[in-house]
Amino acid sequence: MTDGMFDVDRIRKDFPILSRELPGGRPLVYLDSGNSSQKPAQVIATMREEMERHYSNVGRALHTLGAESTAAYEAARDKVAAFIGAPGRDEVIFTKNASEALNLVAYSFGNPTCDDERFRMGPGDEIVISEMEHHSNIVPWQLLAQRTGATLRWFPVTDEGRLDLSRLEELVNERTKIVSVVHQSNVLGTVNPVDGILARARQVGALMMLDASQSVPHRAVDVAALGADFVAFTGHKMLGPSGIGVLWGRHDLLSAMPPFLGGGEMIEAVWMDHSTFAPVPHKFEAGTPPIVEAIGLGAAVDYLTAVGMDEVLRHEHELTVYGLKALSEVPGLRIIGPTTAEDRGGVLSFTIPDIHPHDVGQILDDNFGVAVRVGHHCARPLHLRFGIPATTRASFYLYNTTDEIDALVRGLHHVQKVFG
Amino acid sequence: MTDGMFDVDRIRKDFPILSRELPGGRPLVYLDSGNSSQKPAQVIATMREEMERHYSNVGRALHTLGAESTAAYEAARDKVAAFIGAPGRDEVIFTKNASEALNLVAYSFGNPTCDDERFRMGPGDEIVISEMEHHSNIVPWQLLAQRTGATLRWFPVTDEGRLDLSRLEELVNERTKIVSVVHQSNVLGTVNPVDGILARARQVGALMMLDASQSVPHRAVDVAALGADFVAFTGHKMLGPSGIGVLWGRHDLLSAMPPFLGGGEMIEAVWMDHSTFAPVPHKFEAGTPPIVEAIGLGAAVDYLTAVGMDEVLRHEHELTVYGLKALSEVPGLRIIGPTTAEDRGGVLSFTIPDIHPHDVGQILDDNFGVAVRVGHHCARPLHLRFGIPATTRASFYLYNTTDEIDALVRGLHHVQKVFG
Amino acid sequence: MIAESLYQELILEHYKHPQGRGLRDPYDAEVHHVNPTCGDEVTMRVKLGDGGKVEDVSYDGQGCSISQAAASVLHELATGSTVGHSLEVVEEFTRLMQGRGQVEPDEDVLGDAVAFAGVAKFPARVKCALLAWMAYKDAVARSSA
Amino acid sequence: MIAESLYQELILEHYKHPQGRGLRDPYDAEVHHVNPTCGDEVTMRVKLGDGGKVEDVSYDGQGCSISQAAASVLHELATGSTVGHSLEVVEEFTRLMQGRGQVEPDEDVLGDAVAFAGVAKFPARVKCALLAWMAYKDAVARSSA
Ligand SMILES: Cc1ncc(COP(=O)(O)O)c(C=O)c1O
Ligand SMILES: Cc1ncc(COP(=O)(O)O)c(C=O)c1O
Repeated sequence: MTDGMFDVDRIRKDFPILSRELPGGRPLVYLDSGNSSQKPAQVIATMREEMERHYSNVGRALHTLGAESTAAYEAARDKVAAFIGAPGRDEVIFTKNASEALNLVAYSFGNPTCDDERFRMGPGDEIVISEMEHHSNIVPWQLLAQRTGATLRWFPVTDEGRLDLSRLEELVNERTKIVSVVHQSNVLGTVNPVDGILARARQVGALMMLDASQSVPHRAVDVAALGADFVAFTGHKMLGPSGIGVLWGRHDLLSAMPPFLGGGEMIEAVWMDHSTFAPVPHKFEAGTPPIVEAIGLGAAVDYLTAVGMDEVLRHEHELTVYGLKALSEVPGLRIIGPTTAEDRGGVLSFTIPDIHPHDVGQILDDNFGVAVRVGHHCARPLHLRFGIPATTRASFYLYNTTDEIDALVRGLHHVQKVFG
Repeated sequence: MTDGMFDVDRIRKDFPILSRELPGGRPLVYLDSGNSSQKPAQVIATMREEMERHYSNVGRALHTLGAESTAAYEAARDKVAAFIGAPGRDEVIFTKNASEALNLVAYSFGNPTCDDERFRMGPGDEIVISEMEHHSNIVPWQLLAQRTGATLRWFPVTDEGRLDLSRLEELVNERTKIVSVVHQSNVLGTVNPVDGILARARQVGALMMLDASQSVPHRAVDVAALGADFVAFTGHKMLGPSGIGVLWGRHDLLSAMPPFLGGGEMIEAVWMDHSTFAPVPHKFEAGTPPIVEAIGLGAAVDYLTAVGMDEVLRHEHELTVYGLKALSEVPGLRIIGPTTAEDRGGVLSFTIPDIHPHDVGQILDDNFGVAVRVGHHCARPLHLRFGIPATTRASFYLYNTTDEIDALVRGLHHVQKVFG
Repeated sequence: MIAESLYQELILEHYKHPQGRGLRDPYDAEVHHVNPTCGDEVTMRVKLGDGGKVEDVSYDGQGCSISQAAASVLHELATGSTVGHSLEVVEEFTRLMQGRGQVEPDEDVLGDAVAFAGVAKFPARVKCALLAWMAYKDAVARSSA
Repeated sequence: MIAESLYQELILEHYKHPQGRGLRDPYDAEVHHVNPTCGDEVTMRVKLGDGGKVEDVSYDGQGCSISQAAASVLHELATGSTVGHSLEVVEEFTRLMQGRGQVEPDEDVLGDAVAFAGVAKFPARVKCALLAWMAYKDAVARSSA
C-alpha cells in the first residue's frame, strides 16, 4: 500500500479516531466508511479554528467576522466546484446531506407555480430509478409520484449485481421526465455506466440525475465529463463534517426550477404578498446554511486533492482486489455484487450461511473491534431482489489497510466457530 | 452585571473568539448575536471530541462507535426536549435550521397524499402570519399559498412595534388553517403575547406555530406552557453549531402529517413501489442527520442550563435598559421597536438621520471593531411598514457588557462626525 | 470480552437447538410479527386451556440469534405456565430490555430469560429480543378476546 | 485605519456634495435600478449628441454613501466624454469592483473613480458602488438602440 507517494501509515496518523482504543482494549478496525467516513485532523482543526476565530453568519453581515466567514464559506463552494469539475461555482448548492439534494430535485417537479415544461409532472409522466438505489434515491421519487400521479419505474439488477439495461429503450421513453440512478452502489460496489442511459434520456428529452454519494468520495468525478443534469453527494462520506451535502446542477435548470425551501437569504426582495428570488446558488440555500460544515467540507476537499483522487482510487482498488480474494476463502461466504474488482468500488457485502448479519457484525465488533455495517444498508429493495433480509458490509477508504482486511477475515472465522 | 452568581467576565472567558483581535489591532465588540451567536469552548470541545473519538453514523450502525454516536445524538434530543419542556422527546425533530423547520410544517399542508382534515389546504383556506415576520416565516407560507390557492393574511404592526391584534377576530376566522407568528421579533425585540391569538385559533380550529428562533436562546421557553402546536428554533443563535435546527410539534400532529423529505432512516420498510414510514421523530429526519451538530447543540443547552435561562434573561434585560437609554442620547437616533424594555428582548434597531445604515455599520466595524448588523435583517416587509429601507441593529447575548454598549455609542458619535 | 455479555452460552444454546420450534395444531390464535428494519420475522401460535393455562406456544421464524433464541426461551417459560404468570414475565422482560442496561433484572421472575440482560446495552438489538415476546403478548390477547 | 481605505475623502466629498444630481431634460433614455437586498435606488437619464458625445448624465437616488458617491463620480467622468470612452471606464470600474481587492486599478482610465478601489475588498458593498454604473450602461444601450 505504499507505492509511490501514497503512504497509508502517514494518512492514518491524520485521523485521530483510528488510534483510539475501544472498551476492553480492542483496537479499532473501521470498515464502515461507506456508511460514514472518519475526519482527518485537518478538517477538525479547520472547523475549530473557524469557531474560535472567525465565526459569524454569512452573506448578511458586513463586519469583519461576517466578511471572513462569508469568504471562507464561498471559498468552500469554489473548492467543491473545482473538485467535481463544475462549469460554474454557482451550480454548487450546499444542502444538509445527499438526501436533501435528491429531495430538492424531486420537489422541483409537479409544482403548479412552475410552468417550465421540463418540470411538469402528472399522470402519464414517468420517473425511472433502479432496483439498486439507496432509499434516499427511492422514497423522494415515490412521494413525488404519489403527489402528482406520475408513474415510478425502475431498472432491474442482474444476478452479478449490475444494472440490467436490456430494456432501456422501453423503460426510458417519451413519457419519462427524469432518470435518477446511483453512480456507485453502496451495497454492491458496482459503478454504473452513465453514457448509454444518458444518451437514451437525451433522445427522449428526459433529465438525468446521478446519486454520486458513493463515487465522489472514492474516485475523481467530473460532472461536466459525466454529462448528467444533476449530481448529489454528501460531505460526511468524503472526510467532511456531518450536516453538509451538495447538489450540483446545470445552471439553466437550477434557474428554471421553482424555489424549494423558502426563507432568509434565498430571496431578492420580499413583500407581504409575494417575493422575488435570488439567483442560484442562493435561491436554494434558505436560512442560515451549515457554515462551519461547508468550510469543513472545503478542508476535506483540500485533503483529498492533496492525496490525489487517483491515488485514493488506486489504493482502494488494491484493497478491493485483496478483500475479494480474502473473503472468498471464508467457507460458504457469498459476495452480493460483482466478484471481480472491475468497475467496482471498495464495498464488500456478503452473507454467511446460517449466521445472521446482526450476529456477524456484533461478534466482529465485540471480539475484534472490527466495525462493519449489517442490515439492508438503506437498500431494502435490492436485498429483496437477492432474496435476503440483510448482509454484512465491509467498506474501505484511503485509510484502510490489508491488515485490517486480515482482521476481518480472522473475525469471520471466529464467528463461524461460535455458531458452528 | 455581576449580581449573584452571574459573572459576565467569567462567561466571556468561555468564548475564545471574544478575545480575538481584529486586523489593525481593534478589539472585537460583537453585538450581532441576533444574527448568529458565538460558541463557547465547551461546545467546540464537544464537537471535536465527538469527531476525534466517537464519530460514526447513527441509528444504522451496531458497532461501538455507532452505539456511542447514537447514544450521544439521542441524548442531545433528550436535552433539547428538557430545555423546552417538551412533553415527549419524540416531539423534538432535528432539522438543519429554523427555516427548514418552518418549511417542513408549511409543506405538510395541501399534500394530496394526506387526508387529515387539519392539513388540507386549498382555495378559500387562509394562513395568517404577521408583518413583523422574518422572511423564513413569510416565504414558506407564500409558496404554500401559491401552490394551493390558499390566501395569505397578516397581522399589522403598530407604530410602537407591537402586533396589532385589533382585528384578531376577523383575521383569524373559520377559514384559517394555521397561524404562524414570531415569538420574539429579530428587529423590534418585541415579545409577542401568545395566549389571545392561541385562544382565537383554538376557537376556529386553526393550528398555531411559533417562530421561537429569537426567544428560545434568550429566555426560558416552555412549549407545553405556551400551548402552541409547533415551535421552531435554530442552534446557531443559542451558542450551538451551525447546521442544526429544531422543530417541536405535538405528537399527534407530527404523526398525522405526511412525510416531508424522503430517504434513509425515515422509513419503516421500503419496496420499489411504496414505503411505510418510521414513527416520529425519525419520520422527519431523512438521511444522515447533522450528528456532530446535534451533539454540539446538546452541549450548548447544557451550557445555557448551567448559567440558567433566568439569569440570561435578567442580564440581557439590564443590557437592554442600559442600551435604550444610551442610544437615546445619540442625536436624532430613532429606535424602531418598543422604546422601553418591557416585553422586549435585547435587540436594538435604529436609524440615524441622513446616514445610511451601511455606512454606520461599516465605520463602526472599521474604526471600533463593533460588529452590528445593517440592512433589513431578513424582515423587509417590516422595514417597508416603517418606511425605511434598512436599520442598524445591535443585539445582545449573555456575554455582552455595558462597556460594549458604550463602545457602540462612542462609535455612533464618530460616525456622525464623519458624515457631519 | 464484551461479546460474552451478549452472546451468553445459554442464548447460543437456544439458537442452535431451539426448543418447541415449529407451528402446531390446535391453536387459539396465530400472529405474524416483523421487524421491518432488520427483516426478523416470527409466526406465533398460542393454545390456552382451562384456568388460564398456557397449553402450547408454537412458533416459526427467521432472524438473528437473539431473536430466535428469545422465541425458544419464551416457549420454555410460557408453555405449561399460566397466562397471568407468563404476562408478568413478559412485563419484566420488556422492562429489562428497555432499560438501556440500567435495570437490575429480577432473576426470580425471569428465569433463563435473564441471559438476555446484556442485550439491553445494545439499543439496536433490543427489538430483536422483544420480537417474539411482543408477538406472544399479542397472540394471548387475541386468544382471550 | 481600515475605514480610510473605504471612505476616501473623495468619496465623502462626492457624497456630501453630489455633482450633477437631479433629473434633467432633454434625455434619450431613463432607467431605474434597484439593489433589492439593501434598498439602494438610482434613476438615471442619458442625453447623447453627435459623434457619440455624452451631453448629459443626470440622476437621482437614495442609498449609502458609496452608491451615491459612485453616481456623482460617474456623472463627472461621463458627461462631456464619448460613449466609447465612458464605456471603457465602466468596464475598468467593473473589473476593479469584481476583483475582490486583487485587481490593480488602471488610474489613467479610472481617474477619480480609483478612489473606490477599497470597496472591492468588501463584497457586500460592491453592488452599491456598481449600481449607478450599471444603470448608466443600461441607459446608454437604450439610447443608442
Ligand atoms: C425570527 C427569526 N426567524 C427565523 C430565523 C431563521 O433561522 P435560520 O436562519 O437558522 O433558519 C431567524 C434568524 O435568521 C430569525 O431571527
Ligand atoms: C448511495 C447513497 N445515496 C444516498 C445516501 C444518503 O446520504 P445522506 O445520508 O448523507 O443523505 C447514501 C448514504 O447514506 C448512499 O450511500
